[in-house]
Amino acid sequence: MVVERRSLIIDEREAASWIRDGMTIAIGGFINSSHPMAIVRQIIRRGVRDLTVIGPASGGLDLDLLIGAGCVRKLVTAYMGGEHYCPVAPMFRAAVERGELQVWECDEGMYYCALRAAAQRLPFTPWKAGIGTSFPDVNPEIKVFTDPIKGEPLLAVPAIRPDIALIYAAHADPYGNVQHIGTGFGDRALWRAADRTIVQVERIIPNEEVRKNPLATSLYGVDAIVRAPYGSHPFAAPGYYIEDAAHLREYVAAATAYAKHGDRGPFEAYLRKYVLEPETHADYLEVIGIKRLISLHEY
Amino acid sequence: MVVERRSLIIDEREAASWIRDGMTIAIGGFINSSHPMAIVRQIIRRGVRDLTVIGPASGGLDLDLLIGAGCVRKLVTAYMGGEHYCPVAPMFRAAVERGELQVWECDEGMYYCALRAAAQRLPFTPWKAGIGTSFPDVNPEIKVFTDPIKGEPLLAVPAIRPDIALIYAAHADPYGNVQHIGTGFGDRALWRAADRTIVQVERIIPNEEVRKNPLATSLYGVDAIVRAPYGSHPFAAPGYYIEDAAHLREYVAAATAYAKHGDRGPFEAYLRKYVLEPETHADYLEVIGIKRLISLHEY
Amino acid sequence: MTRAYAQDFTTKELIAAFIAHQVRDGERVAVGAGLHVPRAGILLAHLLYCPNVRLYIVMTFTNLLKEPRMEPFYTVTDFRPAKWAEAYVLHDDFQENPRLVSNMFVVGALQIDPYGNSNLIGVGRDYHRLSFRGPGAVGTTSMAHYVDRYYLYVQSHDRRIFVEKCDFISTIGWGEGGPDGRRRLGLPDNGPIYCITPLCIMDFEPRTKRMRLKSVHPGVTVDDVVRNTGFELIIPDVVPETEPPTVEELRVLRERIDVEGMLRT
Amino acid sequence: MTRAYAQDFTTKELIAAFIAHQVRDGERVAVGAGLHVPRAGILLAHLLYCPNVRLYIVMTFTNLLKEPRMEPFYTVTDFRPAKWAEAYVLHDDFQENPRLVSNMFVVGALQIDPYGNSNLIGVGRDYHRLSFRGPGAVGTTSMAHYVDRYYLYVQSHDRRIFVEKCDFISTIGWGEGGPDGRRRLGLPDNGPIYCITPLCIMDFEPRTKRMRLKSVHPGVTVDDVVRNTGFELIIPDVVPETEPPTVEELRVLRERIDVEGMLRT
Repeated sequence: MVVERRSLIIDEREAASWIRDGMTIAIGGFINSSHPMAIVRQIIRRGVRDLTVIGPASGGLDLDLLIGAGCVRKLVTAYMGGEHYCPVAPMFRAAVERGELQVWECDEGMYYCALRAAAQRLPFTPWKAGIGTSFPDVNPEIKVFTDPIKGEPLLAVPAIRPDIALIYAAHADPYGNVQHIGTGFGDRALWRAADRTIVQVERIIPNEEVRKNPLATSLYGVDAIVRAPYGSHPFAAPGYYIEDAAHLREYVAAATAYAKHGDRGPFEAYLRKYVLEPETHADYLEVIGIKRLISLHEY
Repeated sequence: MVVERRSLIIDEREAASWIRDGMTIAIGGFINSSHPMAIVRQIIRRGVRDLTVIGPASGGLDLDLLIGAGCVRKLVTAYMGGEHYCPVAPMFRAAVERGELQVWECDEGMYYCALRAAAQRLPFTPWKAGIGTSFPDVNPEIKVFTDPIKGEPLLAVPAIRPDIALIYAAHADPYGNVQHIGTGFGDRALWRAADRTIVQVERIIPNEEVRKNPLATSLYGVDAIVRAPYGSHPFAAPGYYIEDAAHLREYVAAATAYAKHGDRGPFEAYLRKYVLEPETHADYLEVIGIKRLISLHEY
Repeated sequence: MTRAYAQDFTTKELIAAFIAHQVRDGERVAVGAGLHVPRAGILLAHLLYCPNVRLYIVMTFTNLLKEPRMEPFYTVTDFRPAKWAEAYVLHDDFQENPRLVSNMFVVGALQIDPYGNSNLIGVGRDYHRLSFRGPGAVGTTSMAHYVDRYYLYVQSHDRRIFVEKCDFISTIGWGEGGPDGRRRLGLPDNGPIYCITPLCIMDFEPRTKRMRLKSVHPGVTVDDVVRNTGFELIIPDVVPETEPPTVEELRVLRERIDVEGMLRT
Repeated sequence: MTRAYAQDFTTKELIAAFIAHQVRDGERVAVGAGLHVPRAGILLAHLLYCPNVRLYIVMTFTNLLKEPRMEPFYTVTDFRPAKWAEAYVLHDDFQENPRLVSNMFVVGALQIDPYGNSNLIGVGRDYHRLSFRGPGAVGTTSMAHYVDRYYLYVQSHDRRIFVEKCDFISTIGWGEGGPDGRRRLGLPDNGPIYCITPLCIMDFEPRTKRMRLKSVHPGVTVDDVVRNTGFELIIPDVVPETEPPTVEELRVLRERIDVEGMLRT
């Protein structure tokens, strides 16, 4: 009679091996914060192709890197940029303008409609905002219909159901109880919609620690946990570190060389140095250097 | 130049004075816990009539008392009982069987559909569970329709928008930041749907205390706060006291005399003793007695 | 594996053990407060067979392997079992994705028809003049729709409950029956698996989806069941006795789960 | 009350003061990270006129009356301002009831048409071959729909932005104009109130709902505005200068809000 709980901890290689060509995956966080970058870089290393990627409601340069690396066929998000680092994400811009990337055009409200429909196993959920706009034209999956109660025109936003959600959080115990620091942005909506969820965390904490503050448990019963300290770098991690501004500027410069001047060299060099050559997340951190990492703490 | 924050604290009399005949009000908590009873009893004292009452997803004897006191014309909830205290709420049962109370029949899923539609200012939200059941027959406001995306039959659950939500919580600061102990059940859904929200709390806490744990803030920016220690009695209050089992049995016995035998005397006596004769919440607590109250603590 | 069966047990303990065998490890399972027997069965599964079950209790999620004894609780709002919580769950969260609350569900009923359609609304031909107003559907309509497996469970077995036609249907079973009874309604094929009563276990014959006697509890005859059922049950040629709890199951039930002896009455 | 106007201020400071006058006490107001001038304006309103405004900042709610200085933040995900939080807000909560996040909203744009319809999607006739791909709508479509009052705000004023017809519309303004331009679309009547640019403030003429010059900033002529607008603006007979900030407003802006001087560049 075995009566012990099973640890759900895996490493970033195993996590990325769950992702196969053509899947629909969701990646959490928000613009410049809280992305599961150890897993994202490993997906690129594995050369996964034709992904439908559901970003956060507003996506950032983590998705831009995936696009630049050629992993993404279709993107679902309401924004792609880096705020003051760059007004529009460069590889995204380049790929769309060259007709190489399909965008599931939406605003953040419609985005959550699609995720809620998936979570509720409904074909769609309705939304009013967007009537009179171009969204039903540029995203023909969003239909205008007449509501059966009052006869108003509404948008029917169809479900988009992730096969796997990849989430970044501060802490988890080995059994799939996850605790964010801060709000967790829209991560819960991704988790609810997805068939399976992998959460990459800064630290594994004992179950006893989780039980001391169950209010902080943001996701429960996820499918796997990946430990990756500094794993959101170069993006911020609430409670741990701020974004690496110098690194983000380096990335933006490399990607912009392609977006604006068609020169893919700097982006390829970035990819080699920071993604392809380091074999593991730990190797990546060596490339960044501990001095840089410890300079990013939040205070 | 006045630059001070305004306190939102009012007493239960002022709170109940916001409620007028014919309004749609929502009352939070869940079955045997966390009801804003100081306000509920004051509503009965004022003799408010023809209310549409949205209970919690599953309603309890607080609503039964309001029904017995003649305040309610229409009730929105998916359950009316007292768990092991009574399988079906007695005054509810009596009023329905006598054709004196309209029920907006639903299950808990449909219930939240109606509240979400109200919060999102949509005419309806869709739901799949309930296809093939009697709900669209016994609640003709719920319509079966064909979804515009996949052509599936779905229920269209119309919005029900509370004019005022009355919520019970553990703590609030004077500025409308509310902190529940425990989950808060479905109280957030009521707050989101309602035009205005009054929260009755066990204790007022300083704003500094709220800022120490913003994660615990469950509702923000509510319209008014009522302080009423032991204010959920005879129901439970997470973190403070358990339900008063003896009092609930006394109530059930009184109400059952009417439901089963048509004898309204015991219920009227209950009403007089515990609701009509005490002029304030403090008077009510005097009737219950401090010995009884302090015997109910949770441990 | 030879199982050492217990000799001396109550019907409630028997049913708890039967329910325990329905639980699968790693799943989420809602543990109600009101239905003591299903609650005991789920906890029994957890302690003996399913260490990774995620228990939904009083709107928290937890794991109770390390609890030597489960103290009883009688209401879904009793906050004391929340001391075990690993996570708090808002009640409205359940509606966002009911499968995140539970993969299986137990549905009670005032009336059940031959196809497992059931009623918690009330009894009476006219909805506006009910002879008995029931408590309402609670979350049964939605939970039964979303979970992988649902079970009908009643605490008595008589002709008022098992009727040819429910006055109202609050939770759909196999619809009007037949191999595609649910699909004809546009529903997935996850109708009720078993109907569990103090007399017997019933399942649904695959072709007609009509209720069929599966096993009778010790001391109950097939005729007892037939006499107390208001519609024609499918009766197989051989009807076994319901499998008893093992010695180990009964020990864990009595020592760790049902310490107050509610299942022994 | 006589107002003591400041003499020496930048256009950004002028606009911040204008925006400050749009805020109403007790309301919820979203404070963005990227648009420094509207952010400064809202904080100015809070410190001087609206002590009970509920500020939505980096997905928290707070009140900053007791903060001697607002430290700047540049991203909506900067967790450091969360030290002020009275409440955390999940981002997806906004979609449950956008009015619980903000009663007013500021919308940026790549293109704006005469009726205040605006575009953040991209520039180009063919959506599948854009000449410039924009960042996307963010939450503007939904927020503008739900709030009581929304404002168009752009950081430059030229004929690429102010166009006869947007290539795409991501946020609906007054539709095709006319007194019932929005109602004809089945929408409530809460189109944009003002369009705020580095040259001027524009409103919408009530009958046609076409953009109309309301005031020009100091040093700007009506002709400057006309020359840089790609459609015909309604020009009233008298066009005043935009009301300058008061001495007090400028002092609070510089000493407590814009300590880094971003509005002075």
